[in-house]
Amino acid sequence: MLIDGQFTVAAPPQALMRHLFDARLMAECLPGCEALEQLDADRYRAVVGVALAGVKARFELQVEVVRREELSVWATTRGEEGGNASQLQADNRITLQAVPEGTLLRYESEVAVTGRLGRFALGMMKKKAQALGDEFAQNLQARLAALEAPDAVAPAAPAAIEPPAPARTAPLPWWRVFWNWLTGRRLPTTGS
Amino acid sequence: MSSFIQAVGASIPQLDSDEKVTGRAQYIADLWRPGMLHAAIVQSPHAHARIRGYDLQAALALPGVRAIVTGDDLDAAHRMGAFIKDEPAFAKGKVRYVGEIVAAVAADTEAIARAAARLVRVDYEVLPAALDPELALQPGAPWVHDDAASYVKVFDAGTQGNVCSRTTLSEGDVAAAWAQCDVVVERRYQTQAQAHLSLEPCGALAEVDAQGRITLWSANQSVFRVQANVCESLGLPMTRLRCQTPRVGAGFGNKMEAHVQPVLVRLAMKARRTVRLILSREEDFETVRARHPFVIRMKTGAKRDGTLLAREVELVLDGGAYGDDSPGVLGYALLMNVGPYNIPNVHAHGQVAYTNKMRFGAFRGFGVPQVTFASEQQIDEIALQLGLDPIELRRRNLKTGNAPWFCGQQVASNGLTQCLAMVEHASGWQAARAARAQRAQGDKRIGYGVATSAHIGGLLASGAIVRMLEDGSVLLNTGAVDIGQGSNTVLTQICAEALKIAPEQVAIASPDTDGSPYNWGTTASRVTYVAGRSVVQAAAEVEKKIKQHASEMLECAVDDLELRAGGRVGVKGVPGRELPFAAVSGRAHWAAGGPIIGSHSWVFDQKTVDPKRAVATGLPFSQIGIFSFTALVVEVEVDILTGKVRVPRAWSAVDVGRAINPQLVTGQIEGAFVQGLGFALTEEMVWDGGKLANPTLMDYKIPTFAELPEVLKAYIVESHEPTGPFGAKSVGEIGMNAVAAAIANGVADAVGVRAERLPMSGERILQALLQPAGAAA
Amino acid sequence: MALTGYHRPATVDEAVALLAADAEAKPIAGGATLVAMLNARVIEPPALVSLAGIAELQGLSAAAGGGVRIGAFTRHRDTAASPLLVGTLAVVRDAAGQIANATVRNMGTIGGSIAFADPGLDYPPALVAAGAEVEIAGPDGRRRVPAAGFFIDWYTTALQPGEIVIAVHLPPADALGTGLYVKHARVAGDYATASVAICRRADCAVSVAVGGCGPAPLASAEANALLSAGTGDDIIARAGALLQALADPLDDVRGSADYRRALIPRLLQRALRQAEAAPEARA
Amino acid sequence: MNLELQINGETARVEAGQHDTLLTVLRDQLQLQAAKRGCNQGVCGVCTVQVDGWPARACLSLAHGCAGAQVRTLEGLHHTPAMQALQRAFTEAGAFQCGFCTPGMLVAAEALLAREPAPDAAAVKAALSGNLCRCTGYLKIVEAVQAAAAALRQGASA
Repeated sequence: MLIDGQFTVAAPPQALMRHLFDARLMAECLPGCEALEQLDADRYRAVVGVALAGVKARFELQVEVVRREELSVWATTRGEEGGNASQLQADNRITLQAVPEGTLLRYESEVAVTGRLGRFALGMMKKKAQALGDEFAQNLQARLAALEAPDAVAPAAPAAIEPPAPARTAPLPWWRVFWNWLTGRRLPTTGS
Repeated sequence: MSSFIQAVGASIPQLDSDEKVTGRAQYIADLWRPGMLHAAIVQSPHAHARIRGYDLQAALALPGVRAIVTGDDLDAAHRMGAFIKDEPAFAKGKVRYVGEIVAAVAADTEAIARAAARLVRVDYEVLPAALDPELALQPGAPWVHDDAASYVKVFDAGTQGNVCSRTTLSEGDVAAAWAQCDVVVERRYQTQAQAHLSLEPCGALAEVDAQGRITLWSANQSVFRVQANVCESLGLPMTRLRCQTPRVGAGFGNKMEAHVQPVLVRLAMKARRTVRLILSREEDFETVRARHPFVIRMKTGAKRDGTLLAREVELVLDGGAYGDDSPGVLGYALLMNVGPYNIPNVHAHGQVAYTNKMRFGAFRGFGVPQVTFASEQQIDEIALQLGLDPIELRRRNLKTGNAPWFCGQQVASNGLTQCLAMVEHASGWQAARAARAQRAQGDKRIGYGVATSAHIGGLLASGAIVRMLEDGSVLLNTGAVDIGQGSNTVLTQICAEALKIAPEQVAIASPDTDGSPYNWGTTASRVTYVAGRSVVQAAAEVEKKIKQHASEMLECAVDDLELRAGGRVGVKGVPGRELPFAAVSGRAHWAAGGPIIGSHSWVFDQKTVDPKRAVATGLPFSQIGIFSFTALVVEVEVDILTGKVRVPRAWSAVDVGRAINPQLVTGQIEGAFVQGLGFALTEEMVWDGGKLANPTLMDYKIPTFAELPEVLKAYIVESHEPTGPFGAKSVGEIGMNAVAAAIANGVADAVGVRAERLPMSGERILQALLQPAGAAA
Repeated sequence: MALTGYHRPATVDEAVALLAADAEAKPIAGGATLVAMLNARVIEPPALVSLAGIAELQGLSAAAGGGVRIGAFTRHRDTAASPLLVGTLAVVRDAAGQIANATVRNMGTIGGSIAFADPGLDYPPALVAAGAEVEIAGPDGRRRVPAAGFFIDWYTTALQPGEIVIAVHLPPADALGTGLYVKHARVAGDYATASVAICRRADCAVSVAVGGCGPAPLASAEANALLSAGTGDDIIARAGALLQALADPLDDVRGSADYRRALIPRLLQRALRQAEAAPEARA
Repeated sequence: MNLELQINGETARVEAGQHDTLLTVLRDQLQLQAAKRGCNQGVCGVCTVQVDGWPARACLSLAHGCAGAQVRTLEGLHHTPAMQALQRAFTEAGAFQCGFCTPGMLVAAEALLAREPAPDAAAVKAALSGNLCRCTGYLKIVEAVQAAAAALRQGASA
């Protein structure tokens, strides 16, 4: 399934591009990321927890930057659920474009989940994947904005940016509520 | 007078009825053996990837795990395939679709086996995948097989790159004919992958004896194809494998060629133990096979008076990762695309594309439901454009009598005219169509659709052995697997009729490659016709031997003897002078001549393509069988609020030559109709990238009791096939062929929407209804 | 303390205490959904707490104030046949009768169904249209939540960890009104592609809710007000547009998001016309 | 053996984990194999048994959840007049082909006839709506159930 989206950051493309070369930064923006370990310059191992309809899963993923161009970067995500009950693979691409407000960042990811979680509820999986994509974009936007802000101090962890949602009312965007419910807790990323 | 009740033409219940209504019928998952191990499979998560290696350490360390097989246990030289030897027993070197079997585990319990399967680590190098058949045929597409051209071919049909096969059939001069047409219809159609969905998931059980000889039980449609496929893919001599069958929980083409048998046999050989493997429903969906998706470009032209003049068709079939039956489906679909009409100028061309999806293969109709969906709609469109009644236009162009088929194959019996008249009359066609507006209520619109089709039953080799037991009763052995359609019952009736005994006097042997004569399989609507012919011939030999004995015992000439009802042989015209079969058989066993055994085997050898009238390249079906015909009328109700289509009434007539067992025949017609209803309206396998997205019964929907039409009439037409056993032809598939087409014509009649895609889901119909008039769905 | 195995408490308090013992323990009612998930190994809870033995959760009863109480463990079969669900409340009976198939209706329960909160379920829109309240018990005691606030998101309800559904409370029926449920599915027994539940009082006050078209049933006070004032095609179109604007449907094998959106005003029209046509026939 | 069940009128002692279904216990431990495994998801109906007289999915019933209930499989229903009439009618009407769905159909139909002596076609279809058949097209099954009902009524009035 294809998930995609875009957002703008108030900084020029060239300034952002060097961050996108940073596989670690990309991996850190993965939603639900519980652990992160650098394998080499382009490869990271990440542990990501997801949950849906009472189903909880923890994926061990390898994120690898596989190609870079002036304003585009390609990365692959490959991995499996603990116990190999499900497998996940994603081919991701991020492209930057200069716009008057700064940079328009577009992302596209072709995601496939096979195994126990891949057999059910395709429509829900799409929603879920798009929610994860939105979350990733939000994290990335926050990180990039923080890194490029003139008065940037230590960037906050992405999870801290959103206030915790009250659970019993639903005026928030659905995915936000959903997300809070799904993850339950959010661990800070730990470096290698 | 005579105690003999005529066996042929009697609706006797299936022979295994008692087993089935008491729950004692044993299917593959009901078989147990002492000390039996249980197997589980490991499936590919990738549509296309090279296998770099396996890590089995963790899996083997699990207590209770007895053996694991991977591609390393296969010899790359051994591959199977009905047409192209392109398929390993399971993935070797590469995986070519999501869900493909890459390894299997044998363990003390199913739970341990499944747990261990998850611990098997496979190192993949992911490759770009070819997922769309039309794109797969474009230059630059990733190749599913590195060197398909080099594979051994049983029949070569231009295999190269992602072209699995290509075939062209033509007659007359199509290019010149278009100028003479007053009306021409041209469209592009797409049909979907349909799952066979036999309710029994596939499975197998293999026992290895101390000599290393293997006995394999499996859910199958042919013990002989199982034997051939397993031995070919594993490089075993055929003498090492004995194949048998329990009761089979239906097959619609899915259990004809191999499914899990090769991997299971390899696993049992490695474990040197009895192992059973039963697929889950999801695994069955993902790994067995399904109906080919077709892209059909079709053009048909006619003269103002309705005379059909020209047809051009181009097909692209999604073959999936392995050839399987695809080249055959293509050749057959091209041969049948014209339908039962006289069209003097026809050009039919098609290709099968290899893609990184599960293999597509034989499924009831073998490509005909797909091309009929297009063809019968074009015939309808021509009728409407010319202001002719659709049935009348068909009647004007129908093949009748002995008119040969496209490319020249002979037709010896043809009851199509009666089929059409029957459904026209039964449905009240003229009046019903005239009154359809009155029948429409509220948001519902009513329409009527008609379609015709033909099907060929026969093909390849069959045999029969009829052996008389000492007491005069008879053991029949044909090797044909009864997959539930009732062939054991029908062949028993044929045998009983031939020997003028009651069906209870005949026992039928269970198929066994050690003891049965060869039968290619329960497929191609063939068992009644081909095995039935062998049974008649083998029984005739028995009759001859009975009479030889009797002539000596009664001291008369052989020619003066006749078989009498109830298992006796007597002198013609002399009522008292007769012997029971028991007396004859007793003499044969103990005194003279030896036990009475009749046997027969044959292979169908009637030529399909007449070189004087047709040009064929690639892989036309060269020798097929005999033609059955059908006509179908449906009443269709379209809900214009939701687009949902329903079929309240249907009338289906089939020319079966002769109904050996009318109740089993109508069972086939009704069952095929409802399966066709699913194909037409709701069933569709959906892929998300390379992954099958709906491999569950929750998401993949077949018709239920609620979708059964309130009126479903099955009519038998008997044209008496001169070559058939007691005049019989075939019925297994034909009832499916015209269903989607007739419903599509009914939808067009109801709401003016032409269907170009299957299934005709509510969504597609509503979408078309919301477009400007004349839009297609 | 970690809870394992299968437990069958006799009271709500016992059930709540068991569930409080281990966050991974799952309550099980009829099992129609949960066991399918267990079979597919998509969930593997260490402990199951069956609600089958709790008398308080069983059956339908007339409430003192004129409403109807449906115990959480009431099977769909019993709800679909209940003589208590008349007039406007027939919407719940009608929805219950269209769940899956007869055999599953023998097993599934209203509490299990709404706690699962699949977007294609039949009860949620019916309960929202009927103005039901869901009674919940948990470690902090009991509370009631309006159905409209119970279904929060995809597979997400107001249930907090350790809480279970005790009952569904329906307001007094308008016996002269009509309640019905219009479901569109690919074949009988499938989850709804889209559905509309409607209650129409004898005074023409209308309450509708849409199923299958978003994370929770769609309902709009404005749409209800429009439809209560008149039921012309233009009004249905306007009310339908209001509900469409709330939709956020899935894109799946049952239909695309666009198709589901398109069905909303269409099924609304059907539901309303049926409600107008034969109120007594549905009662 | 950690669980006692009432199966076909007898007490059966079985060993079952909390995730084990009735179907698994019936087939793997009690060798009662009339109920089949078709989808393991509650859709196809080939595992249908009766629990306290009502058709239920053995694949969706936890073994522990059946404690205290009367479970009947096709093997345990042979003696009922309704089942015998159904078996005869299914045989005579050709209401099965491969037979894989037949045990589930019969068990569901028996429960119907126990409650409704004269079901019309719509009632039969509704009662069996949770049982799929891929061979027969359903028509002969509807006819067989109605024929069995008629035979039972005739037998009762004779």
